[in-house]
Amino acid sequence: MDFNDSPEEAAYREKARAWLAENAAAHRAEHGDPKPTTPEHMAAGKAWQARKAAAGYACITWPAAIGGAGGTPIQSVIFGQEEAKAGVSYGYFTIGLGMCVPTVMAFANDDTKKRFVSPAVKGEEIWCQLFSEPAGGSDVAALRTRAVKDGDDWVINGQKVWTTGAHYCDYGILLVRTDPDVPKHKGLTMFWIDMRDAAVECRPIHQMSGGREFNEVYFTDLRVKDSQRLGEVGQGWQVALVTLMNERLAVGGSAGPDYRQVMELARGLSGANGPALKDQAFREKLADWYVNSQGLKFTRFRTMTALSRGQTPGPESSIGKIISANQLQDLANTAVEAQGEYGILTDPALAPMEAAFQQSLMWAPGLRIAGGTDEILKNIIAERVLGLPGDVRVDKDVAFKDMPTGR
Amino acid sequence: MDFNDSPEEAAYREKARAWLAENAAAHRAEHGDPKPTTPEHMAAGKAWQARKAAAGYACITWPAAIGGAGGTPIQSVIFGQEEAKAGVSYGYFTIGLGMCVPTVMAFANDDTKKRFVSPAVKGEEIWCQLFSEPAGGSDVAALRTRAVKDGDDWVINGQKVWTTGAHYCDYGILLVRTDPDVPKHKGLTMFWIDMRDAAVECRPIHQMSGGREFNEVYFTDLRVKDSQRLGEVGQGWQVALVTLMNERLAVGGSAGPDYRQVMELARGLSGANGPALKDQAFREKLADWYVNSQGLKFTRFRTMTALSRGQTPGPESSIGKIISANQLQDLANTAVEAQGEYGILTDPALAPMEAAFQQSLMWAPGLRIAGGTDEILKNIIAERVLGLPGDVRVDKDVAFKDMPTGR
Amino acid sequence: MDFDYSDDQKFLKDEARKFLAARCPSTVVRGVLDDPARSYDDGLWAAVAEQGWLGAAIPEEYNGLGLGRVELCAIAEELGRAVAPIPFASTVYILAEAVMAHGSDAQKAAVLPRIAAGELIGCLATSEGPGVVTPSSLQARVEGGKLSGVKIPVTDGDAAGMALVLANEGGRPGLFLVDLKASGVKVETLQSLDPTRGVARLTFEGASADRLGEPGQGFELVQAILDRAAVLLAFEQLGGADRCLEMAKEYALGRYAFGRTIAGYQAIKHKLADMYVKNEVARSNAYYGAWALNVDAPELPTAAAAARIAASDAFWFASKESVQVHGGMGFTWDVDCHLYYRRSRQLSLVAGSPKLWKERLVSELEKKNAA
Amino acid sequence: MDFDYSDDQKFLKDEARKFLAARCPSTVVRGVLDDPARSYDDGLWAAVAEQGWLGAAIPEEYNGLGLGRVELCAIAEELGRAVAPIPFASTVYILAEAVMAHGSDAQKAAVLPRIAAGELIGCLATSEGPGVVTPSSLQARVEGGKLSGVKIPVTDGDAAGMALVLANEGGRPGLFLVDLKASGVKVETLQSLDPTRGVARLTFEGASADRLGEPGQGFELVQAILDRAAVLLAFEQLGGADRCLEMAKEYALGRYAFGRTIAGYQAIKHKLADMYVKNEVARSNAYYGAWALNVDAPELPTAAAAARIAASDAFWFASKESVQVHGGMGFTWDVDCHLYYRRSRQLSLVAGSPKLWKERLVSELEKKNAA
Repeated sequence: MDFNDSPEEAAYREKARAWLAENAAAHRAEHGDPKPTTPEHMAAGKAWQARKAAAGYACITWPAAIGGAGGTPIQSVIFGQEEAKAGVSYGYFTIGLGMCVPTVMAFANDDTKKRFVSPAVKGEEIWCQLFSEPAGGSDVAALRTRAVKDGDDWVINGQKVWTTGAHYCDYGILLVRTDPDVPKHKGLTMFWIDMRDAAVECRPIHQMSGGREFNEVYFTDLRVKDSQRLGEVGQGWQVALVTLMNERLAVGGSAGPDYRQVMELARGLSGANGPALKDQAFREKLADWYVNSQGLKFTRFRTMTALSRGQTPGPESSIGKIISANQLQDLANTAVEAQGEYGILTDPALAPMEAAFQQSLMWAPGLRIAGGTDEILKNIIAERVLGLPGDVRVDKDVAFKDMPTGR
Repeated sequence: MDFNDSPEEAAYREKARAWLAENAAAHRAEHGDPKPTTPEHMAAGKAWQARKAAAGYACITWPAAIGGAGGTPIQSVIFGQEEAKAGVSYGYFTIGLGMCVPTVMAFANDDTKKRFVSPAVKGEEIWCQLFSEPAGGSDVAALRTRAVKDGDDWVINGQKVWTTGAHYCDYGILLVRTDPDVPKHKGLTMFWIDMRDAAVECRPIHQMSGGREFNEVYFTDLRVKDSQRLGEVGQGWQVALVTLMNERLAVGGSAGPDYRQVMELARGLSGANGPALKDQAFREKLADWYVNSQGLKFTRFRTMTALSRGQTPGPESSIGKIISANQLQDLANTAVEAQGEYGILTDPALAPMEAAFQQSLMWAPGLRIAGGTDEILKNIIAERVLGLPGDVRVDKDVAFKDMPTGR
Repeated sequence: MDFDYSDDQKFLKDEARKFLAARCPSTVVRGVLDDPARSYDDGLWAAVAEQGWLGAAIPEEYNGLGLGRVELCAIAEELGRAVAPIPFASTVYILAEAVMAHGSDAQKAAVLPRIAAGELIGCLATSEGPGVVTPSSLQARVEGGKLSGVKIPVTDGDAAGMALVLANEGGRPGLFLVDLKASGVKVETLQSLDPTRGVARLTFEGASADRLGEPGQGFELVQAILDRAAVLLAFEQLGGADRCLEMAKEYALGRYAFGRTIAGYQAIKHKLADMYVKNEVARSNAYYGAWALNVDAPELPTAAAAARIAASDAFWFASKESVQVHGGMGFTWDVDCHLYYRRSRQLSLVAGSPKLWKERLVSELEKKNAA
Repeated sequence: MDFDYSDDQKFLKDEARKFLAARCPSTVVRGVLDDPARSYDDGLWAAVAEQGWLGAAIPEEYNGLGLGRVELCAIAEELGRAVAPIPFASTVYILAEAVMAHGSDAQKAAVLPRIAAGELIGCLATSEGPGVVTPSSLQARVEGGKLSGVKIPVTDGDAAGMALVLANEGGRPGLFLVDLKASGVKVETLQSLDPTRGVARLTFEGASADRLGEPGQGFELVQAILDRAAVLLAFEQLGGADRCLEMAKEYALGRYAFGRTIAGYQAIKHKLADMYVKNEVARSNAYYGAWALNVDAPELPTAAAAARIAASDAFWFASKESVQVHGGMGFTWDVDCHLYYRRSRQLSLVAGSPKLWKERLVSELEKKNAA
């Protein structure tokens, strides 16, 4: 029961650190410290990915033959930790290399693999995942985007939603309905598409938090070749499951302020009965947040231990977002309320901690929904971890077109 | 928006008070103050019921012809309030007069009504309700107690559970299965039975709280006449719904300690950081309990207002037990933990408040289950109050004998 | 027992709902939300004035309607349901109520008719920074009838013509009426969590200040004013919470997943049941507050605290879980969920956090239990 | 990264589970529960001693097995799962650990071999009444090596041969080893929420007392002892919480309502998922505590507090919601749910309530943040 690397892990970490020390500095010298969402930031990200690929630090667990390093999952985690410490993490490639390209590798023909894998590893091309739809939500397979065969082409019409990075991506994997006359999971097919096609339109979604980080993507008579198909016609759901299984092991901490920031805030505030930090109710909340945060941190350590031992991690890691998203909402709200009437202010120049609590308060509702709602995650724990029965399914044997729908 | 009686209500209250002042004193002079569960207490209860019946204060809303007073629901509530204040409430007749005898009145033949109604109103005979079974629980209609026709008799075998007062009751209404070959709700029939029959055996249930207030009731070849049937064969579920609809309007407060007692307790205790009552976390809990208790109290006032206006009360009152049972568990636990290691003690001579908190801690789990679990009550609010759909039902059209069962 | 709105009050409430459905659909709320230059909807304000709502509880001698406080509660409930983007609370629940309860005859004559006519918007200026303002932290001061200091934030401060300002005078805290249109006042609009309500920084440099009530009683007066406002705010919160439940229910019924409406899943059903339970607890406590406010009962401090605590809890829960029931749609700007989420925060922050009210409630209970 | 039991430790844990499944089924627990004359199961105690568990962490020179604290945690987890009715915690987590950490060589030699051999049961006597004992409330006192005072309640006090007693000596609080079989000691068994563990009142009238550690350090020593015990108790709580989840799951899968297993209803599924989440948070915090205890890390106070808070929360939630999932059956004496419900209370009360530990945790975090 300790936190030390094994000798092999320590050696790898040492090597990674040395490489990072040198290369992060060189990278920064070239690219400076551009602000996120700027073109300069994207360019820096691509350059960093290319540098990693050249040194065998991109896609560490992939075979060397396709641009990886033939490494272990724990090596990948270790590099990620050191990379984050070195301050050179870029999020652009996570979904493409973690989910999309592995799907391409599993289902595309050799020409397609040859064409796409290497540029993706080197950061030259970025991929997005086009599954979610307005009518889908938690029920992903209820999607309605239609592909109709027309000679050797397919013609696609419909809409995707909440697509991360759609506006900067080059390619995407797209799940569509090719047969509405069979039950919902059986009429789906997967394609790869060119996001620059004129028939593809990205519109940013205006979120309740005020930002526009996600997209709707509309397809109007988009023509794709049958050779862009990934897997068989009607096998799209099986292909999508492979994509989702490839979802990268989440070993990072969650974003946003935590108990430390609230403690810092409370130090300077007066509360109901003297200093806010001396308020016992506030202190008990601090304790609960600390305990949960530590619980998640050490749960990640347990996951890494399984990786380190060459085992498949257990289902412990599925508890993360249920706790962290709800806690962020509660923590942010408590911090805002502790500021009194002043808590209403959102100007970063005025509000304590540059209005981080106010921003988190508006973000947290999205965190509780994105990537699986609280309710879906509890279903997953109940069914996949505890082995309890699934919900009663009325849609298993009904043709998709006959399924009741609402909005 | 006030709490005053209307002039008519005030007049009724005055009359009831005057009668109670005189008669409670006379009753007490005769019967003293016997301890609950003693034969003397039962005798006193019966005598008090007879006295009320003679004066038109038993079954106030029933027609005078059958022993009631032809009064209004609000008069019944007012008398109940004043009776409680006068300290002469006995619980023995609640279920019989509130649920069982109304069912007898609705479904029995004239001879049976003549035989039973009057003795029940006068407190001479006490009734119990025999619906729940081990295999039923939340799903009451899944009961297995079997009645088989034998000439003009029915022969009954099976077991009921959680029967309040079975050991002191004279008669009961019994829901049984007469046809296992039809779907579960369609094969039930209701009878009245003599609880003193040798084929009826009551066994007290040893509860986790240590007490034995409820019973299991076993039937071994119990023979009942077909004339004891209430309603048609196979219509038992419809009869039972009438019984349950007659469930007395709950306008009393809930039992057990509340925020006042915890406040009193904390006054004398030292806590984590000085006196327990000065602990802000403790104070916030006190505030929450107070707000919930007041919320329930004023919700009852709203129910009474509807009665007072001659309306049917809305569904507000269904929120009561969800809040009160959970709050009692939390409150008792908080009070026990506040005592520190000493909180473990259960001797009433040692523990503060005569160990009321420790007792409540062991009772509260039962309150969260009895008369509808938290989960069933939320279903009821969701379905009957908010109009949301029922759960998917797989048992509607399946013969009872073919339904999957567990333990 | 008559613990509910009367038939007349129900009629008034129904009419208010119809009026606001016509005059304050969410497009009107969004008109203020999306335009940084607007801190309230002046068209709606004028219409509300015309309805007589601003003077609903103001005596007829001051050109009000002279109705009771329960009628005002009914209006508040509907304003909350509509997320009305107007400075009604600051003007009516706070300034008008404060002047009626604590003002001199001259002050009443100067303030109340103008409020009833829709000519004067009010605000309460106590905060001077993050956290709770206390006698030892209070900086603003009045000398020779002239006020100096900075109040931040002041809800509706950018729309208001008159402020109630907490300030020291001769070293003792007092409460002062200040004409914001006179000289010595600087008003700056600030960004806030709920852009459908205005928030400002008020800087006073020798502004004329007219004391309300007795000298040295500033904090006690603010508390007494907030006791009254808390009940009325609780009705706004209750109206908002009810609407969140309705929206979540309507959405859930119409949304299908795995072949059936999500309103049939227990996770959703029980969440909506939880909302209902909290809303009913809030309603019952609010009614008690309305009674105490209406008859000026000695129970007002505890009743107001209980009403505010229950209503704050219910609105917060309903507004955040309504987003959750709406799923991804609920997180978009275009769906109305966030209007309620924002307003629930605004209403919890504006007159003392629930935490402060819990402390006040228990202090009152201690006094009562000790007596 | 190696943040889990090692293979050897897992083997030990599996063996412990098998041993307790055979030697401590719930009939054994109920044997103590139902018999007021018994405060623990002496047969199980002897068997546990024979396994070497009492001396698992005691050095070999004192006849222990000399294993690490992580091994002891593994045993504790299994004892918690089995609701073992023996004074293991008082003897091993408290008395043995206290003497190892703070005892003189003579004290170690006198106490540890007897514990390892199963000949000495320990207990901790600090409480003198309801609430928290403080330096100003402490009444027991030692004069000339003789102890007088009343300790109530003392967990396992009726089974113990030796007590650690908090008492003033020359006006300064100290901690003392007291032989309970010697003269001047009166022991009375008391009724408790968890009759499967003994509780007593100890009355001292001139009993011989042998100071442990430095004079004046009584409260600091108790805290240091509880820091160690808290980690081990957290593993007992975790084992109990895991078993509650298992029992609830097994029952739900086998129980049918409305034609299907209740384990398929979201209300039950999500309740069990909530239990799982709390148990995993507790497990991860407990592991960190085990590490800190094992290497005597400076992080022990925060790690122990976090482990105890998470484990207390998890066990309370799992034990009460397991009753709920079992429905009416869960409320009966014959179903085992209440054994866990009772034990969850016993374990939360015995070494300082979660509330006290939260305060301790935040105080430590304040120090750390200030540094």
